Amino acid sequence: MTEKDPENEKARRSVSELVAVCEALIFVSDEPITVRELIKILQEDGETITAAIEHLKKEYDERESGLQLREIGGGWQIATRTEHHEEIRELLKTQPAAKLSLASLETLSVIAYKQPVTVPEIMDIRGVQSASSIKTLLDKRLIVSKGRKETVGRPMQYGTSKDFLIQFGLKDLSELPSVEDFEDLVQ
Amino acid sequence: MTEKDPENEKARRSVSELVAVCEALIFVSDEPITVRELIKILQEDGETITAAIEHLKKEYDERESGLQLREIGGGWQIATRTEHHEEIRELLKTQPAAKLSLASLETLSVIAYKQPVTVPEIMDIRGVQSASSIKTLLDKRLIVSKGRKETVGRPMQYGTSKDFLIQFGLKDLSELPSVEDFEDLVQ
Amino acid sequence: MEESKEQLVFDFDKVEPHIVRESSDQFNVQMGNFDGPLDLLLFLIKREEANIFDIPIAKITDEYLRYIRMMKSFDFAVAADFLVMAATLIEIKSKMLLPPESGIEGEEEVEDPRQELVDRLLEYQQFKNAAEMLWSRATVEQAVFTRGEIDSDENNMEVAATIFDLFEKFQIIIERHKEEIKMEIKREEMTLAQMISGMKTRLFREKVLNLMEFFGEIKTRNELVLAFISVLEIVRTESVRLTQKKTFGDIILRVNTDTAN
Repeated sequence: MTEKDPENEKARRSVSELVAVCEALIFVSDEPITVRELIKILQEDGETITAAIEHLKKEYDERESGLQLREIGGGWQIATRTEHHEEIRELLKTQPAAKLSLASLETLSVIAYKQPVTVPEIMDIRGVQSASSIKTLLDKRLIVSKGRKETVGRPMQYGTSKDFLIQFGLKDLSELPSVEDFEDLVQ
Repeated sequence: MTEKDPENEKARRSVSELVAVCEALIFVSDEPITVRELIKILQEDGETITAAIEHLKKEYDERESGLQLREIGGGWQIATRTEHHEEIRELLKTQPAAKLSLASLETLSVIAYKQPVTVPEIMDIRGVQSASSIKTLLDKRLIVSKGRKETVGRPMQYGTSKDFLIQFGLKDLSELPSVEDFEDLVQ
Repeated sequence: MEESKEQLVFDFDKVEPHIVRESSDQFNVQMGNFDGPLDLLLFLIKREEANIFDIPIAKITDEYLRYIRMMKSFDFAVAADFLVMAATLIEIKSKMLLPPESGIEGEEEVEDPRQELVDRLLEYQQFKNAAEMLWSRATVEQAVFTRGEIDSDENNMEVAATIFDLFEKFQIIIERHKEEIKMEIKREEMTLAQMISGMKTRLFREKVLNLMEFFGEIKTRNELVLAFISVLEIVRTESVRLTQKKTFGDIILRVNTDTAN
C-alpha cells in the first residue's frame, strides 16, 4: 500500500467503478457475499454499497442477459436464469466434474497395477476394506471382473476395463507410468 | 454430432436469446467453453455462435463492467478485469497459493517450446536434473504426459496442458512468442 | 479439476552469489540459487563481461571450479550436474592448450572446442528468457479471477483424475506396505566421509590412483557423486596432483613426492 490521503478514501471510486468492483467480488465469491463483507473490503459505507448493488441489479435485469443478480441467504450472487436450465444441464453432462473419492482412486490404482487381483488381496495391500470402492468402480465401468481365482473360496478377480484406458488416455496397459519413470520424481 | 435441418434450428432462437444462453453456458462451464461445445449443445451453426459471442464480448466491453469475456485455452471464459485484483485478493485471502520456482518455470518453458519432450531431453537443455520440477508441474497440472517415445527405454514424453494455457492467459500454443525472439544474448 | 483453480505465486527472488570474507584467509561463499551449471556459467561470463562467442575458458573454468569447490551445501542431484559441467570445462580447457591435433588428415577446419558449449549456453539462454516471459504473463494473469464455485449437476460418468493421480496413490500405498525394503536400501548407502577415507587409504597406499578405474568400480549414481566430491576435497586438502597425459586419456590422481608448497 502506498501512502494515501484519508480524505481521498471515499472519493476514490466513482459510482461506476464501485459497481464494477462489486460485480467482480460477487462473481469470484464461492458463497453469496453479504453487504457487510463488501463494506469491509471496499471501506465504503453501507448506503453506498447498497446503492451500487441496486444499480447493478437493475443493469442485469435491463439488458436481456443470461445471468441474474440475486439475493440469497442474506448475500448476493450471480446465477443463470431459469430459462436456460435445459441447455445448462446438457452442458454439465459433458463436463468432467465427477470426482472419484480418494478411497476409490487408491483401489483403482491397486487394481491397475496388480491386476488380476482379488478383493482380499486389495484389502491386504490397502490395509482397509475396499468393498464400496469396488462397487463404485464397477458402476463407473472402470473395472471388470476377470474370472475366479483357483484358490480356497475361489474369490473373484478384477482388472481394469477398456473404459479405464479411454478415460485415462492410455493406448494399453503398458502405457501406465512405471516406477522407473518416477523413481526420481517421488521422494 | 447429429446433423439436423439447419433451417428449423435457426428459427428457434432470436439473436438476443442466443446471446443470453451463450452467456449462461460460458458462465456455468468450469473450464473455458469452446465454440464446438456450444454448437453441439445449442444445435446452431458455428457462424451463428461466433456472431453471438462477438456480440456478447462487445456488450461486456461497452458497459463498464467488472467482468470481461475472453478467449483462453481454446475456449471462452468470463473473468474479472485486472483492475480489481487488490480487492479480490482481499476477499479470497484465505485461499492457498501455489508456488512455482524459477527452476520450475525454466522446465516449463522448455516443455512448452519443445513438446513433446522427454526428461533426458529437458535435462540436456537445462544442464540440470529436472525431475523435481517436473513432478511439481505435474502436480499443478501444468503439464501432462504425452505417451512414450518410441526409442530405447521408451521414455515418457511431456507436453503442456490446457491448464497451462489458462494459467498463462494464452488462447492456444501458437500465441507463445517464438523462442527465437528470446535470442538476445548475454553481453 | 476444481482444485487446479488455485493461482500461482512465484518464488522469484534470486540471490547473486557473493563471497563473504570471514578472516584474512577464510572465505565463505554465499551461493546464489543457480538453477544449474549453465545458469552459473552465464552468470560468470556476464560478470567477467566476457563475449559469449569467445569465452576466456581458462579464467571461467577457474572461477567455476572455485565456486563449486566452495559450495557450502551440496544437494546431491544438483551437485552431480555441476560436477559434470566442471569435467566438461576442464576438458575444453585442456583441448585449447593443445596445438590443433589433426588438420593434416584433410578433415577440414578444426572446430573450436568451445563451440558445443556456446551452443548449449545460447539455447539455454533462450529458454531462460522464455521462462521470464512466462513469469510476466502469469503475473498479469494473477490479477484475473474466475467465478467462485456454483452448484452443479454430477450426473456424469467421467472421472476427474489422471494416471499420475493413480500412480501417486499407488506409490503411497506401496510405501505404506513395504517399509522394510526401504530400510535395506538405506543401510547400503555410503557417506561422504567413508568415501573420502576409502579413497585416501587407497591413494596413499598405492601413491597413484587411476580415477577412471576407480569410478568404473562404483555402482550407484549417488556413490559416483560422492566420489567426485571426494576427489575435489582430496585435491583441495592433500598434497596431491591430478594429471592427464593426453586428451581423453585416463586421469591420474598422484601423491606429490616433493611435499613442498
